[in-house]
Amino acid sequence: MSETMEHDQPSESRAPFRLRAGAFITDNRLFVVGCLIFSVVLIAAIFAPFITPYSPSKIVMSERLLAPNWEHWAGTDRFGRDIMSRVVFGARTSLAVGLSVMLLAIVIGGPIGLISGYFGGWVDTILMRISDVFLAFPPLLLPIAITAALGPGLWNAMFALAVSWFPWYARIMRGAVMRIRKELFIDAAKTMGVSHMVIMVRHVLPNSMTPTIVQGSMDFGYAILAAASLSFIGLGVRPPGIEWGLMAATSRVQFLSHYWTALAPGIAIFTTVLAVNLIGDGLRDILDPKHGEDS
Amino acid sequence: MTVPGPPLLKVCNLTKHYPTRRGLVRAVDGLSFEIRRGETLAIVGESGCGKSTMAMTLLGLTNATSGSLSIEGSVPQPISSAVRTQMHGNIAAVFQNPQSSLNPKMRVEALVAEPLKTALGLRSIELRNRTIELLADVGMGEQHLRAFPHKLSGGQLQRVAIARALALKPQLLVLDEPTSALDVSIQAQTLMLLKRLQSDFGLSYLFISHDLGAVDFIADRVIVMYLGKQVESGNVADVFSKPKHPYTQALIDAIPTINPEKRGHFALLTGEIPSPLNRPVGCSFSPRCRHRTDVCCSTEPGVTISGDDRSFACFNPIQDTFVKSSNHETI
Amino acid sequence: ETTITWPTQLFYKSMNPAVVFDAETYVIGNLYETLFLYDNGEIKPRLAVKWEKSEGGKVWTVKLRQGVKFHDGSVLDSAAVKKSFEYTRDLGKGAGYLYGDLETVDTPDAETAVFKFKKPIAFDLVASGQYGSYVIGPAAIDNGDDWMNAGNSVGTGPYRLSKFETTKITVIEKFDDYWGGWTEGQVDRVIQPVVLEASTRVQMLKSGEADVADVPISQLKALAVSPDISVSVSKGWRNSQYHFNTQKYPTDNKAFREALTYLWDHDTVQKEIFQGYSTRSVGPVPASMWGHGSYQTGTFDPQKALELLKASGIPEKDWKIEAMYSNSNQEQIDAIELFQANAAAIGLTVELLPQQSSKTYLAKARSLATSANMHSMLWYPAYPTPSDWLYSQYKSREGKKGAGFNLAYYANPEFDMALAEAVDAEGISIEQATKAYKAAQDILMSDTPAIFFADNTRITVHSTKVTGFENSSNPAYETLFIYNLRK
Amino acid sequence: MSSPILKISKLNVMFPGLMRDAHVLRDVHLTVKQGDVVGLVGESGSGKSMTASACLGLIPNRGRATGSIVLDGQEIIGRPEAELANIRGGIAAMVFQNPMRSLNPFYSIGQQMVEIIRRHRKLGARDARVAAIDELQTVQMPDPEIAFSKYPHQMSGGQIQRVMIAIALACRPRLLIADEPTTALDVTVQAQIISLVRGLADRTGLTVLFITHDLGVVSTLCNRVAVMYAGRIVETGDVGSVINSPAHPYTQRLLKTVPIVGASSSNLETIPGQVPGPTAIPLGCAFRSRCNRATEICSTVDPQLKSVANDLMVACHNHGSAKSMGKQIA
Amino acid sequence: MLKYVALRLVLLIFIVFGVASITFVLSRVLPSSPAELMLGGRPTVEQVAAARQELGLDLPLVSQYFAYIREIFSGDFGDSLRTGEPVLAEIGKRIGATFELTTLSIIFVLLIGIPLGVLSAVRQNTALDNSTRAIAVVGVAIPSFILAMVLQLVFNGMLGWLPLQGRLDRLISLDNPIETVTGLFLVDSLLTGNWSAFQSALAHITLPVLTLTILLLAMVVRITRNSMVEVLKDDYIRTAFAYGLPKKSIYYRHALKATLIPMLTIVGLTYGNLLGGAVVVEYIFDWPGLGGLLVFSIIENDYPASIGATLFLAAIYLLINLIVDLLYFVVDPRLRSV
Ligand SMILES: Nc1ncnc2c1ncn2[C@@H]1O[C@H](COP(=O)(O)OP(=O)(O)OP(=O)(O)O)[C@@H](O)[C@H]1O
Ligand SMILES: Nc1ncnc2c1ncn2[C@@H]1O[C@H](COP(=O)(O)OP(=O)(O)OP(=O)(O)O)[C@@H](O)[C@H]1O
Ligand SMILES: [Mg+2]
Ligand SMILES: [Mg+2]
Repeated sequence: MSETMEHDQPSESRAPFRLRAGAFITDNRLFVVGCLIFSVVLIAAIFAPFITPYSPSKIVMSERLLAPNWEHWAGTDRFGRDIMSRVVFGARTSLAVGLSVMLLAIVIGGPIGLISGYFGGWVDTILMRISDVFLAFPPLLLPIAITAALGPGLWNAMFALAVSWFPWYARIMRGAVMRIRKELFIDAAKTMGVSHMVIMVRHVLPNSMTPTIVQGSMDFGYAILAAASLSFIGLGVRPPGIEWGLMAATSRVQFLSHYWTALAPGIAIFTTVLAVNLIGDGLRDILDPKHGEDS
Repeated sequence: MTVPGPPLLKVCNLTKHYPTRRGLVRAVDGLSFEIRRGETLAIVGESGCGKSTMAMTLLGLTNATSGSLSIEGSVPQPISSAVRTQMHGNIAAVFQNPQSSLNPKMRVEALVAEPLKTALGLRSIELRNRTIELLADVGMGEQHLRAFPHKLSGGQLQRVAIARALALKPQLLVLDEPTSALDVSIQAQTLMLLKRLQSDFGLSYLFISHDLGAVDFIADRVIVMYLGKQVESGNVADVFSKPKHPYTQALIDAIPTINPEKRGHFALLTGEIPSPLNRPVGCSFSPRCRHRTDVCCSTEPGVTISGDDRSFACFNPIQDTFVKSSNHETI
Repeated sequence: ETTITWPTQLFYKSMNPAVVFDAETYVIGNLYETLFLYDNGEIKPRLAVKWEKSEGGKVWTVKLRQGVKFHDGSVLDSAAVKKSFEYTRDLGKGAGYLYGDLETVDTPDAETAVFKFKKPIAFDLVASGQYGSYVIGPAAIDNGDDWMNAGNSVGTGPYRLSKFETTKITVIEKFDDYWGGWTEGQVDRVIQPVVLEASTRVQMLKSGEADVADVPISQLKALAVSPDISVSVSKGWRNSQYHFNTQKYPTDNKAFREALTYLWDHDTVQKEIFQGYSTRSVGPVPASMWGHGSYQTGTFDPQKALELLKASGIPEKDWKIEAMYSNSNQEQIDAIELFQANAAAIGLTVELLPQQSSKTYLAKARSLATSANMHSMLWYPAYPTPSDWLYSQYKSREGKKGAGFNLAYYANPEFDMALAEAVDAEGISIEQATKAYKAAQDILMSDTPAIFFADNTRITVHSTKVTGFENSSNPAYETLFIYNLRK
Repeated sequence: MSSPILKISKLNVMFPGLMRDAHVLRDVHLTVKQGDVVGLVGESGSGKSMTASACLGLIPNRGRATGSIVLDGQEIIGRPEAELANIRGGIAAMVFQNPMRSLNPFYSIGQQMVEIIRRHRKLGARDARVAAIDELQTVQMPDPEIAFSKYPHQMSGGQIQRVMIAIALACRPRLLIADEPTTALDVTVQAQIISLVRGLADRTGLTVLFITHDLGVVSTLCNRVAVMYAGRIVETGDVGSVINSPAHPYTQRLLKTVPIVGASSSNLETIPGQVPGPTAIPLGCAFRSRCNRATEICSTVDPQLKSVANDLMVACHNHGSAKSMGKQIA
Repeated sequence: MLKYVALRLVLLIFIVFGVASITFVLSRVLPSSPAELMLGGRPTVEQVAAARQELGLDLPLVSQYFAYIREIFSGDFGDSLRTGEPVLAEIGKRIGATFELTTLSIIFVLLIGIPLGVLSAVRQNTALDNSTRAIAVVGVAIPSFILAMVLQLVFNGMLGWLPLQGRLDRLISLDNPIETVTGLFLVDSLLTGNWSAFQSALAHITLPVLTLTILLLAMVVRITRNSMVEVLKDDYIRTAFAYGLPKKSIYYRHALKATLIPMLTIVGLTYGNLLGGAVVVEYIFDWPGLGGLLVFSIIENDYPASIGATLFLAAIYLLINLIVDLLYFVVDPRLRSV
């Protein structure tokens, strides 16, 4: 019922970044909360060695499976290692996994989508049918199968996740490019003899990144989740690697009697993914004002 | 205004068919015309009649199905996708919607500089000077250089688009409905600017529009298209004052005008434009035409040339005397 | 009807006694019986009531128990015994190699079987073992492997197989005609579902859903709190070790291997990981078995380890080894992770390659290409003899008869010879054999082929409702003798 | 023929914004009498659609409306939703700009017509069907029976717009509000729609508020006109007098910017500058910066719409002095 | 429409081909030796060679590929290395469990999620909307395994109400087994009047279904709400308001029908996520379905079984999506007439 949107003067709707900070924060409360949480996680990850009271891999057998207490806020695991410290260090792995999976998927999928959407025709058909094949696997299934084939491990898990995610980016990018491709400024550039390459990079790409960025920010979280799931079923990170999913997996043995061994990593995954999701949601509203209008 | 000599561009039998899932769309079907130096040729017709498609083939944005082209009296050669090269880069375009014809992520400076960089290879100071010069030509100042498109009004945007089009010093500017997305008050600014530029630089325009008022104002000659075909062409004043083809007549009559003399006159054409997918047999206009005779429904009318640049495709052309009320329902 | 639920974490791969060579003996030991019973150093009658050896241990004459019936109702006689042993020998699977030297079994009468071997053999010891020596009813042999794996048994034991789905469940039921007879309170049925997850097994015990279960030692404390659950401890011959791969760089370097032994924190392993349910190993053969040696199996001294590493000549960049193990034993996992941490402290990287099942573990460890530098090994003997530790684990691989559990890829002809001598001596006298075994172990120990880290106590966690555990276990048999339990 | 069916007075619509509030409508006054065909013209963003929506109480969520809108004797502003629902369609029916998107693609034309007719006319299903087909006939739909069972995507834009008008008429409203109903259509189809509305008004005395930015349409169709600029009505009056002798400088110059077929002038007047956006309405007269007759008072006082002749109202301080500009049309 | 269906089917075949090819590649790069795994025990060199021959591993890769494709399309997935049974039989035994779990979950997810999403969109920015959106955001961030473990902790460890894992009480499955009619325990036990088995099956399925439902609810609510919000912005909804149609009719007749298309897409997507999620959930709850089969066969390097399970799960997903695609035609009149 806001039929005027399409008639809107561009100068009013397209300048979200000029807004006053205060107004920005109140209007994007969840986004700001997400950013705050995420910065905490990020800072924790970066400065892990300086802020953790214990070494994450220091084994103190006499202190095994201690419940949370003043010395060990999150308790200790079955080697007497401080769970809090491990969770903090685990942030490094998880963030690295999230980031690299996302980037890798974008790096593979983005250009495919760009080329596919820009040229269309049989190029598009071939590239998209190939992506379809990857998309035919239910989520998580392909990464599982790939890591199973390559053998467990952090790198393999990341690669597997990226390989199974790139088609999403190819699709998203393609969709955005197809919309942009119809814009007159592309035709205008063509009539000026600008080469395909330059058009793709300078004109199409900057204008079709938004959905990819939004999706990427979301996937950052899903990648953390998925990597944790892989670790959980024994296909991801292995000891002595410190990763939240692995921490949860190894605590399964004593989870029912020593619940805290899985709780802290669980909460860590949850909060991080939540924060990333909030950021993604916020980004979508901010970068794509049409979407955020009434919601 | 028109410069004598061979026409700048002569297009013969331009045809563009889009094969689609539902059949062949004959968007442009055997269109021939010529544009002389310094002249404005207008193409008018209803939505979907193939105006933009025709422009796109000339601009090399889509491949013509067939047709040939001769430049300044040269030997006609088939229109290829390299039509821009054929034209030696002498063609540029301004599109309907200025908002979407400028990359929103680029500043005005970069937008105008782009063709200078890619085609002319200008750099640094030279580039900047030429950019400023071009903007000045369209009446914009240096203060706009750093602006992003969304900061500019529709009229300003269209000026930037025109400046860009002028960057390569083209002889022919294709203007695809350059004013129809603009507000009335801005439209006038743009039309005036175009007119000025034409006389300053001796440009030729291919002016596409369905606004007969604008066409009447800016064009020298006009082609009326219906369903991918030319139904009538000639000098603007002649065509608009003494239309030969019933469709031209209907088009003129359908335009609501504020001209106090014509107020109240309001002609009505029945039926809708058929889809170019299943073009009627015979004359495409026959189902909507009140002059149609049996022959119209079976045979396609050929082009009749009636001296002084006039031509039309109709079996029953309207006679010179203005006989409106007998043809059309008037309110 | 009394039923015991006993979740197990292991799959049983086969129910053919002639084929099995792994955890299956837990079940099979209740279905089938051996001729003799090894009990605390003595050989006691079981299906055999009398026996004598002749020709220096090459010929053994056995008198069979009368009135013993197989599960299918047929009667145990010498023909059945002959068929069973020859079947095991000819099949050559599992522990079949033990009977490689069996020439014939003569059956002068239904009651008597005469075993003839090419070489002297301690047949009384071998045939009281828990692998390869079960007497299988002729019907089972005739019906074949698949039939047995479909949930059928023809043994003489107190229980018969009533259901078997390898990855899911095994059920055994009371055999009414068991020769030992039945009294009140004995168990009618045992259900053994496969429950891979240790936490689930613990939970099943807690909730009373399970009567007996294997649980990680780390869970014992938490379980012992419950008045309905008790822990029975008994002597066992099981010991734990990590083989060094002596053919894979850098563990092919002896000094390097030696250095690694100084990184093993034995005290912590005994005290914290096994929580006292183990004793320190004295060598490859557990201290409770005859013929064991008493060796210094290592001191925890990272400094010393570092020195040795440096002295080994292996460049520091290659201080990187892989350790492979099967994920089914929590203590072994914990122990190697502890080792990993200790190694990391002095700059040695230990990469862990956990394998989710013993099958994949063995498949990988057995091929040099996919093997690691360290391999976990839990050992208990096929029959009551040191030879099984030494022969199966450390004898050089040679073609078809290669020692399939020699995951140390150990090959020392000198050792092989000493071992062969000892095995042969078994057939003559235990004292002689003991001496020879020690000599062989001396050679082995000097090569540091493994870290010997624990002689394990056998722990059974069970509901207090089930009693009789003290009578139900025998170190010579991994089986829990359900027949002796009461509920 | 003289009772006002719609009387808007001092209508203001604001949208609270992050930086500045958007003042979309500013003191709008408009009276529509029974039987009038009123054209509401103005440039994009001047508030035409907002005015129309306000008449039906359809201000988007965050907007605040003040002032008064009396529609057929009932005050719209502040009326609860439930009562507004009866007015919408019942007393005033609206036809929107984009016909193709104004009908639900999942239901057939008939289904949608019947639902709306039954809502307002308390007819049974069968009677509603008959009424719908009748109405389709009224708007000169060929084969109304077939059209009734068609889905929107099976019809052309002009046909759908006719359906929309049929729906509007079927509710028997006293006022038809048409918001740029022909903008998306081709000229020849536009002509058909205009002729249809014109015919209805002539034959049935329907009152119409016709929104457009095309002065030509207004002069062809309407008998009264209101010109909007930056959220306010700057001139209103009889079509003939406004077109022939516009009183407000904006109207005057606007009329001269439109190229006319046959005018054969080589010059068009232009209005330099641009319309101020609703978030940046300057103090004083909003047209001031573009007006070549602005005086001091224009930069401080916002001129109110006042009656300057019979039936002609203008919002301009310097209206009297500009009378001479009147006869300008070629 | 027929043309479209035909096109879809051709595409489907192509995709199935692709999926099979991917699994082929995966199976051939498996680092461990399948031949030795198949033999188990202590194979000799000759045995391994024979086994390789039997498995066709000695042939050139191209002919292996064609043999593989031929077998797959003739429904022959080989024998499981773990159980020795034909993989197809194994899958057949387990498919019912997965179907029961996922179907029950999707029913709950859709029954709760769609109305909640619609309500949330209709009552934008109310307390209901905000809390629904909060739940949606939160739900997406929970790792499936943590959720499953916490549910186990609460409902089994602490409250002792529900069984920890499995599909049926073991004693019941032995003494009072459910006769197979449909393969769905809940249905079969009711059909055969096996009341105790029904109770047990119900108790066992509760936690896995709860886990999957919570996991996917967030997604469904989110998408439903967003698409409803989009639809409510459409011009024809404005028209409906402008004609004073009752809100109920606008929301539930006009808007909901338009959201059916995105919702169909949701069903397809959800089902995919469900199948993916089921892998972890089945593993944790030891649910004897295809997901569990997949994980365990991967853990055991049982490559015929893992490939069979992968292909089957992918096939189910494709099938669901095909059905969804065809349903578009039923819902959308615009597609029907093309
Ligand atoms: N890529 C395409 N594929 C198929 N058909 C097309 C394509 N592009 C255009 N057409 C069809 O060709 C015909 C002519 O289109 P064109 O855009 O040239 O018309 P136009 O006269 O410019 O109309 P308008 O006034 O609406 O801009 C139309 O029927 C259109 O649907
Ligand atoms: N929901 C809204 N929030 C804020 N501003 C709005 C909203 N809806 C409309 N506006 C603003 O109100 C002003 C008037 O809009 P309106 O749609 O009435 O203009 P119009 O005259 O109908 O223009 P057009 O000819 O383009 O349809 C515009 O500047 C627009 O940006
Ligand atoms: Mg066009
Ligand atoms: Mg509007």
